[in-house]
Amino acid sequence: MKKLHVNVSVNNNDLEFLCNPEDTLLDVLRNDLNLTGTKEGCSTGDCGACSVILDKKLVCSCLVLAAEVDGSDIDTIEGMAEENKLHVLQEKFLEHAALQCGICTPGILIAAKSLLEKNQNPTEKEVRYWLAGNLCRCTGYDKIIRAVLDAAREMRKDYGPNYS
Amino acid sequence: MDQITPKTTKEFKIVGTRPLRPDGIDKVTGKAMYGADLYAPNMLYGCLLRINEPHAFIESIDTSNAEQLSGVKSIVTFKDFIKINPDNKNNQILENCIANEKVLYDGHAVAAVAAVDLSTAKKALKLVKIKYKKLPFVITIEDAMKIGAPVVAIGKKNENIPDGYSDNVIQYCSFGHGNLEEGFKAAHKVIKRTFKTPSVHQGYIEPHACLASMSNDGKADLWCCTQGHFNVRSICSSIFKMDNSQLKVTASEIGGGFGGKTTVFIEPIALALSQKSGHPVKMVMSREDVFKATGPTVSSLVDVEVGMKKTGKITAARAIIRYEGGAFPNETYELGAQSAFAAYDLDAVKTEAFNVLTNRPTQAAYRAPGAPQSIYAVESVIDELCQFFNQDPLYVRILNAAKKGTKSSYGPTFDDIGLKATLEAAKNHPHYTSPLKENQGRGISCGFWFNFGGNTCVSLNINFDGTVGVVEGNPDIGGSRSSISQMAAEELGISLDKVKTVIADTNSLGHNDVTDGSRVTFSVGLATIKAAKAAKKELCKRASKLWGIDEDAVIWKDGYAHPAGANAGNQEPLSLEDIAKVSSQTGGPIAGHYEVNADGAGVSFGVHLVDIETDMETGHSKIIRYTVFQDAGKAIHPSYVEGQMQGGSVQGIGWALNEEYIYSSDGKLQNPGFLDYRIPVASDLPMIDPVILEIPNPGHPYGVRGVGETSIVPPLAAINNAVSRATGIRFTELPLSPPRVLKAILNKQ
Amino acid sequence: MIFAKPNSEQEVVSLLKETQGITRILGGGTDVLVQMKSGVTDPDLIVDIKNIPGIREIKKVNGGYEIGAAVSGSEFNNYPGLKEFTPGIAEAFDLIGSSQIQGRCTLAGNICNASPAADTTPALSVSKCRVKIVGPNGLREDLVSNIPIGPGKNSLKKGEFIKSIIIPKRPLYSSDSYIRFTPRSEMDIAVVSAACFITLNQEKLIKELNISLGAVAPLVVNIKGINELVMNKNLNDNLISQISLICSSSCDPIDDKRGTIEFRSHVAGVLAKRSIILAHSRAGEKIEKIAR
Amino acid sequence: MVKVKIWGSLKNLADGSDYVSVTGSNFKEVIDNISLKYPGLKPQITRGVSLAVDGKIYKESWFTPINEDSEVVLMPYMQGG
Repeated sequence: MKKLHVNVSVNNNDLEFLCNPEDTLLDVLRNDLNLTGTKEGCSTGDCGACSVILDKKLVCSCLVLAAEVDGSDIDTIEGMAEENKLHVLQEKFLEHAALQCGICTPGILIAAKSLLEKNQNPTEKEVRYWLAGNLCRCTGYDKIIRAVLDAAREMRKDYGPNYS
Repeated sequence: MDQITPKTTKEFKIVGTRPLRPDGIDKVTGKAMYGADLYAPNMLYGCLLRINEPHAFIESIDTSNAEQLSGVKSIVTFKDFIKINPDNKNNQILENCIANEKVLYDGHAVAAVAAVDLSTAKKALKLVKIKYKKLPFVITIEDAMKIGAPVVAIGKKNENIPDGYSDNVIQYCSFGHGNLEEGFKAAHKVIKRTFKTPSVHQGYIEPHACLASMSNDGKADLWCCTQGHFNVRSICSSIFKMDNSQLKVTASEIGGGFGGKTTVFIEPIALALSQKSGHPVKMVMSREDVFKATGPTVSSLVDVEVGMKKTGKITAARAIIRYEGGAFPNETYELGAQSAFAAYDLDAVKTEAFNVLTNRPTQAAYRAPGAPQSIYAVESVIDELCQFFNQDPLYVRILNAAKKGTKSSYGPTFDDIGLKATLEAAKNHPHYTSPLKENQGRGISCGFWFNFGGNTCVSLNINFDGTVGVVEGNPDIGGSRSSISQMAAEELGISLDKVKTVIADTNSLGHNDVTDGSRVTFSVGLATIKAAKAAKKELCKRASKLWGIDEDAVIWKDGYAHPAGANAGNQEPLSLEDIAKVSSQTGGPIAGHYEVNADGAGVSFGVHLVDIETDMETGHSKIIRYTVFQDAGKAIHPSYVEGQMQGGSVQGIGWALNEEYIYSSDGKLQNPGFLDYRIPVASDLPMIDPVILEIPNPGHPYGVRGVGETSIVPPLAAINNAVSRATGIRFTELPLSPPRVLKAILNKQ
Repeated sequence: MIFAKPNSEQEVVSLLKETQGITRILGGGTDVLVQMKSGVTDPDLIVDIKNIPGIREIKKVNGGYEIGAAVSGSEFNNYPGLKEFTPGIAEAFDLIGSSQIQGRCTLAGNICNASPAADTTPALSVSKCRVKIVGPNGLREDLVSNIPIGPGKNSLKKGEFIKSIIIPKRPLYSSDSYIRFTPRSEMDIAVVSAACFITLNQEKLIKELNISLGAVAPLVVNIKGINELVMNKNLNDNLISQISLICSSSCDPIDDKRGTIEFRSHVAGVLAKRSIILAHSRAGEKIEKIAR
Repeated sequence: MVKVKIWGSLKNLADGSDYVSVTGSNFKEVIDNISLKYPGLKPQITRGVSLAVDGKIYKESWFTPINEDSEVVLMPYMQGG
């Protein structure tokens, strides 16, 4: 079977890989690009652990074919902190103890980042609905929601009301 | 046994604060390595062939075609394993991983393949030919108990089973005291109801995963996500008849467990595939496999009868408990029987429990195993009695609450316990008196869990630069590295950033029990404090050498060695760092160790308050407000204590409202996926308000109690009582899914 | 399996036509990838249509809208004015899956997947939406409600695919709504759903009322005979109860893991009632707004 | 003699009483002597038992001291999740 050649930018790094037509983006990120921060919880789009940002859109990487992403920009959890500076969301998750086992954390951080990029001042309800596709079995979500709301507050303070 | 007086809250500097967790950065940046995140050179992918029949006799397994497929390196069936005693528990564990003569539940594995990639392995599975004969099966407790029912496994029955049941009823126990007949006679009202709860899954987000490498000289390395890698070693080395020392198990970071990762499902298979192929073999379960072949908890059928005086005083109580935990024996029924009435001070109480085999996946422990089901039934009947007498449900619980000196329903007399304080806290909380709107109901339930200690080893090493490494043996499932480091720093009197806690593999530390029974902060904490004390003793000894005084004339205080006593002199106190820096010159490295099979974890009680609004046209119930009160002992890191209380509550909420294993009439699981299993999502919930009561545990130097499990116990009845009050209909079966609730509403109309 | 990402409609048609075996279109992929993973389907050809010019565009056409087949839920809901134009279709589209799924799922996919529980099909049906289909014989149009022909089956012929969805122009005082019932607030499949399209005259008398129910039969149930009942009438409790009863009795549901026959039939009536009230108040607001 | 409360379903396997009395000054001696004196209880003791001594549960520690006036309760072997 002939492999497909795909060019992508992952976390601002230009990369290329070969994949089978049926490989998912998640398979390639984890198995070929060594980016195991993106987790597999279900492979059916029901848990959000594999969330990445694909061309500025939040997606489940288990529901994207690797072959589809040729020419795309992908952001994964590995690119969230800049050099050694954590993203505000990452800081707030630690501060609020918004993770217990941590397996859902990369997906939730990516999803929350994508929310705050389009809505700088979300309500609790908006955060809850936006994150409904990210299952967490440890925390009961309480501290996650608080961390996201606090991060939004902090980011409005740091970058002004119109940051993105 | 040394008598320990717990420190009071005021004395702590680091314990009780909320530092950032030490493994946090790895976990928010994607660096942390979980079960599926390790890759080895020349690695194969293993996967299992599962049969979608609830009960079948395996006539033959033909792997010849699969073996021919290019890229296939090894194939394993039950026959490839060395024969071990069939009564050995580890043999049962193996038979659950891979079927022996019979397929015992829908999804039971029968063969495994390792190949160069996953798609080849999957292709090979399709080439394995299995011939089997379908057998009659049993799924429900009622069916399985009846005489004449298809028998899941013969020869499993204990000696004390009463007559009148099928051979699927394998275990029986009873507990209690007092004269029930008189007690019920003295009641003004006796209510008897039958309750049902479904199987529910632990629902951890990380599927089971491992990477095994076994060489033909019998040495092996295993990397896996587990709640107890020492236990994995015990099980696997027993299955392979290996020396413990030759199997090194390393625990990966673990993506949730809740009891479901206290045993093995794929690890022996991966080892066998590796042994046969000579390659490292990685196995990762699919979500469907996780639902079909791991977990779940027992399903239950429970009769509860409680007698009460109109004053609210309970006069007698009894329960008949029947738990079904799949195709292999388990002990959950005993825990259900012991915990059912643990919250009450009763003169006459009896619980009986039966354990029943069915053609369902083998139960695994789930957070306070056995307690939620029986306590759900008890707390629901007590609430109905409160309603009958128009008595305040918290008043009634306070009136009957177990306290110091109460002879518990399971035998022992309680020492200091915090139930009454927890109930009072609930009664005084603004939630309890806040107004309710139309179609809203407020539910209450008590909860109880034993908490355990168990085998624990800790090494605490003082490095030459004055920093400290704590080596422990329990995977960090929810922030324990932080609480252990805090206790070490507290005891040594140094700052937290000088301490690092690591989790050792099975060759680097003595045996540590599984991360279960809410034991880690209690037991590992205890061992850490004791190891720190041992290190302090050595530090004092070194100081005495440096000062040229008697060892006894040195005391440790706030991170410094001080001369003490009449003739000790006036030497400047020496810090831990001062002593560590010259430890090479004063006798060598300094370390403290502690090894114990800890007891005295201290029982824990919780009370939950919930407000529910039920849509009377659709039967849908929404959680409006939720408050958790728990006697947590000393909270080392309060945020993670709260997290346990919140997380357990939400698992209980899921259990009460939507989660269930749904079987079709042909005995097959209908909803093995997150979509139709329906664990709660963020938008289903309000904030969960935790109220920690710090009633110190006399069995721990800092007063720590187990925390993790109790919080899953009360939600079932609390929600049942809230929906019952909101709708005016008493419910007796979970989940309170909209079709069930609506049906009752329509029947009433 | 072959993966193709052609640049024109014609290439898609010829690939679909010439490939033997199972062919699937990849728009958002949120159904087909799940089916591939679970072994429900093992396609020989996957055609990613997202490179086709215009396939990801929303256009205003003849007072209505034309939605490209690869437009995702979030693109639809963020398109200025569309939510106001058709709140019903917008809320149906928005209810599919999570934020993650919203970045990918498409109307065309939802229609062609032909699930009885599809969220957008009832909402598109009440508004008499059509699809533009490209095939070996050129372009044709059909009503959305004619595309699903059974659970998992659609009426597209070999070589055909949907290129866009037409939401037609609607009368001045009209609006729509979509309500579904799920046990969880999100991440769930409709156990029952109801969509309503209503047109009023200036006196708030009903000129047109369409109701469709989802997940209560193998196909969307378009309730018949309602218009005769409501024509030129004021919406009142009595009328709503009558319609609600008609809806409940028009259901032909099954018992399954997601709900019972009894539950689905009863709740269909409840949701029909709620969707009518919602659409009616939306249409009413338009009258009031213009009056002001 | 140490008086040990046994749980209900063990009653018939002992001598019908809620309690058994054995000699012993620690966990191990007590359970060993129960096995010897009450062979009916032996299968359960082999499967595993814990002891509660004066309200505190000891999972399996053999050398836990037991006094003659201690409240001793035999319990199934404890495990958790």
